[in-house]
Amino acid sequence: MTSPSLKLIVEAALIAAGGPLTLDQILALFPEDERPDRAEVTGAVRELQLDYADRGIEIAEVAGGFRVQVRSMVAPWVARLWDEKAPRYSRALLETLSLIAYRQPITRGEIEEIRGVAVSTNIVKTLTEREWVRVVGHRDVPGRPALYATTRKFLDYFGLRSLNDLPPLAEIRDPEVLLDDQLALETPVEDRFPAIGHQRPAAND
Amino acid sequence: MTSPSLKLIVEAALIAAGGPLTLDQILALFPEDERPDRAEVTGAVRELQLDYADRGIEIAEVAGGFRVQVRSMVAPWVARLWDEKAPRYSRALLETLSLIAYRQPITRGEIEEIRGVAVSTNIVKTLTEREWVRVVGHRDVPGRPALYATTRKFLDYFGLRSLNDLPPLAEIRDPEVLLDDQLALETPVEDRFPAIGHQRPAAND
Amino acid sequence: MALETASAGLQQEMPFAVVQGAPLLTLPQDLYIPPDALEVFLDAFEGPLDLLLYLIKRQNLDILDIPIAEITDQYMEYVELMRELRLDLAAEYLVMAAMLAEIKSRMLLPRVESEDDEGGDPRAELIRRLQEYERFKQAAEDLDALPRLERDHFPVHAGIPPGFLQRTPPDVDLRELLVALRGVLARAQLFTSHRVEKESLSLRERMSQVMERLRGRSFTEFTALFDVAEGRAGVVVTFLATLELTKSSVLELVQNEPFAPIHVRLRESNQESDDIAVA
Repeated sequence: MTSPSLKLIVEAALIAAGGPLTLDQILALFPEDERPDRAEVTGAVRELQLDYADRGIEIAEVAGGFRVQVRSMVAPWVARLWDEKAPRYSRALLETLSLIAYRQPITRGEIEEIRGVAVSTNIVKTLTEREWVRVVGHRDVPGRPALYATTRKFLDYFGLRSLNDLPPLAEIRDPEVLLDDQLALETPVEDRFPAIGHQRPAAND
Repeated sequence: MTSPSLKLIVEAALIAAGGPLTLDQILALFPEDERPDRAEVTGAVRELQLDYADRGIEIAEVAGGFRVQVRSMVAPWVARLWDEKAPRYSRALLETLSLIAYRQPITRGEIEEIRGVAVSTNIVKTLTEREWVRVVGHRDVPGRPALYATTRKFLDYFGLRSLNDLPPLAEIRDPEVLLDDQLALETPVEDRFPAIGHQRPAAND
Repeated sequence: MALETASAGLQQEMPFAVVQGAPLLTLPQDLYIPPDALEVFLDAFEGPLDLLLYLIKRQNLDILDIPIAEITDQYMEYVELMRELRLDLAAEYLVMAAMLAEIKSRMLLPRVESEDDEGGDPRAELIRRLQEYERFKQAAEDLDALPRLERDHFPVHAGIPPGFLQRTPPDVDLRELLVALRGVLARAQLFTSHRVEKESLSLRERMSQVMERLRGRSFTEFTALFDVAEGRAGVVVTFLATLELTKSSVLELVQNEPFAPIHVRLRESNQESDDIAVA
């Protein structure tokens, strides 16, 4: 078998690298005695750039070297590959959010005390990045814990004019109201929270 | 700006995905009212396969869909991009994996019976962590042992489209039939092993 | 004497093991092999079936017609050797030794004339197991030979130019939020020490608003917090929110002298010295 052409190797390496490759990195793919000139490698890259003129990918020159990337023209379609991956929020996140909404301003420690488990940094990060929650101050106690509150965006997202539009706690605590009213959910509530299923009045079945 | 051709989008998506894409995943890149036919997408993939005939990359069909990968011809060069050597797997692991692949669903006990030795917990852990194998149920016998089966990741890793692509298992020759035939022609057993002939009477009890 | 017979059968060209590159052609009856070499040898086998298969193949014998006495003796010698060297021999090897001995003794029985008795060759079960194991030993080799990721195949992944990736966050229904809250409350009630009080949400909201207003400022005049346009209820809520925040160490109320204007500020903006005092 003859050795594949320099261009094929450069192409495969650039596409497989998953990031920019410098000229030196490309040269390092060859054993010393077979190593091409720098000019040959740049030549191969230029040829590939021409080849890609009517393709879905292109070779961009960045500070770190050469990088194969999706052509901007098709990027909006390709970007949807990752759209699908946004997973549903965990129950822990929703519980944390609801506690911030109802008990703001509240510290992480207070949330943990009510939930009985630690609140992961990721949850706080996600809620902050989504701009539903932000730090409005610090409680002036040792450790100066951050106080979290909900934002305007939070209200907008859920179509609320103010927090007063949220159902009062008493209603939420009463399973009957919750089940009969706002929460005519597809899944029966007890399936999601088997631990508290017993609280549901038998009459509801 | 006119919309880019289907082929360009399919190419960019496959090259960007970093793993196999199913037809459905490709179709999902398009808004419903612009969604191409499945046949059009497969057509585009076939065209790309032809285009790549003299390139450093190729499109393979695996269980998870279509995957763009480095052409084997240039793989030895490209492999130098990564410092770590490809992992090697022990015979014990490969034998266990083969048994799960060919005999699924199978319990650990059944694997041990065929291999004649205990299956180490580490092997099961490695196979599970690599997501090549997972528990698909439990056999309804005392102890309810877990039943293992291979995953799509396993197929993708070994470049298979389905379990049918596995190399065929060797035929089993029926010992009963063959033995009976042979024994009829053979000298009496005790003639072949004179050295231990004295044990004969005692063993009969 | 059985050992002698067996070792005669061992004088074949094929080495029974290769230890660190050097083939071992004869069984070491005088124990001239260093123990770690035998450990290597033992490691090379996946178990008793694997060792048996090796012994059979080494002599180009057919699995279907194993000279059981010979193979048994060879097998026993290995096992004995391992035991003498106090190598950690897996129990499976001993179980197999017992099985071989049993087959061997049954083979020595005169063959009964009536064919239906006992159902055939005593080696049958062993042969079945050897064949079955051999298939999967082969299958494992075949699997290992398949071109695979990381070693033979390298999937590609080109980047996306910046600005196109927008991770759409998941949708949340208000009902999901309420169900979650109800879950926490129900759980919190299980621990009687925790109590989530029934509390006016407008008060909570106002607390956040007051904090927001005071953020980044030093002292703010207390009265500036109130918006008379909100009417009586609004003023009361603000007043309660301020008290609540003061109580929970968020706000600080300062009045320099009696009847002077009251000022309010977030305690977090205090000087370092204040922090120490609080701590």
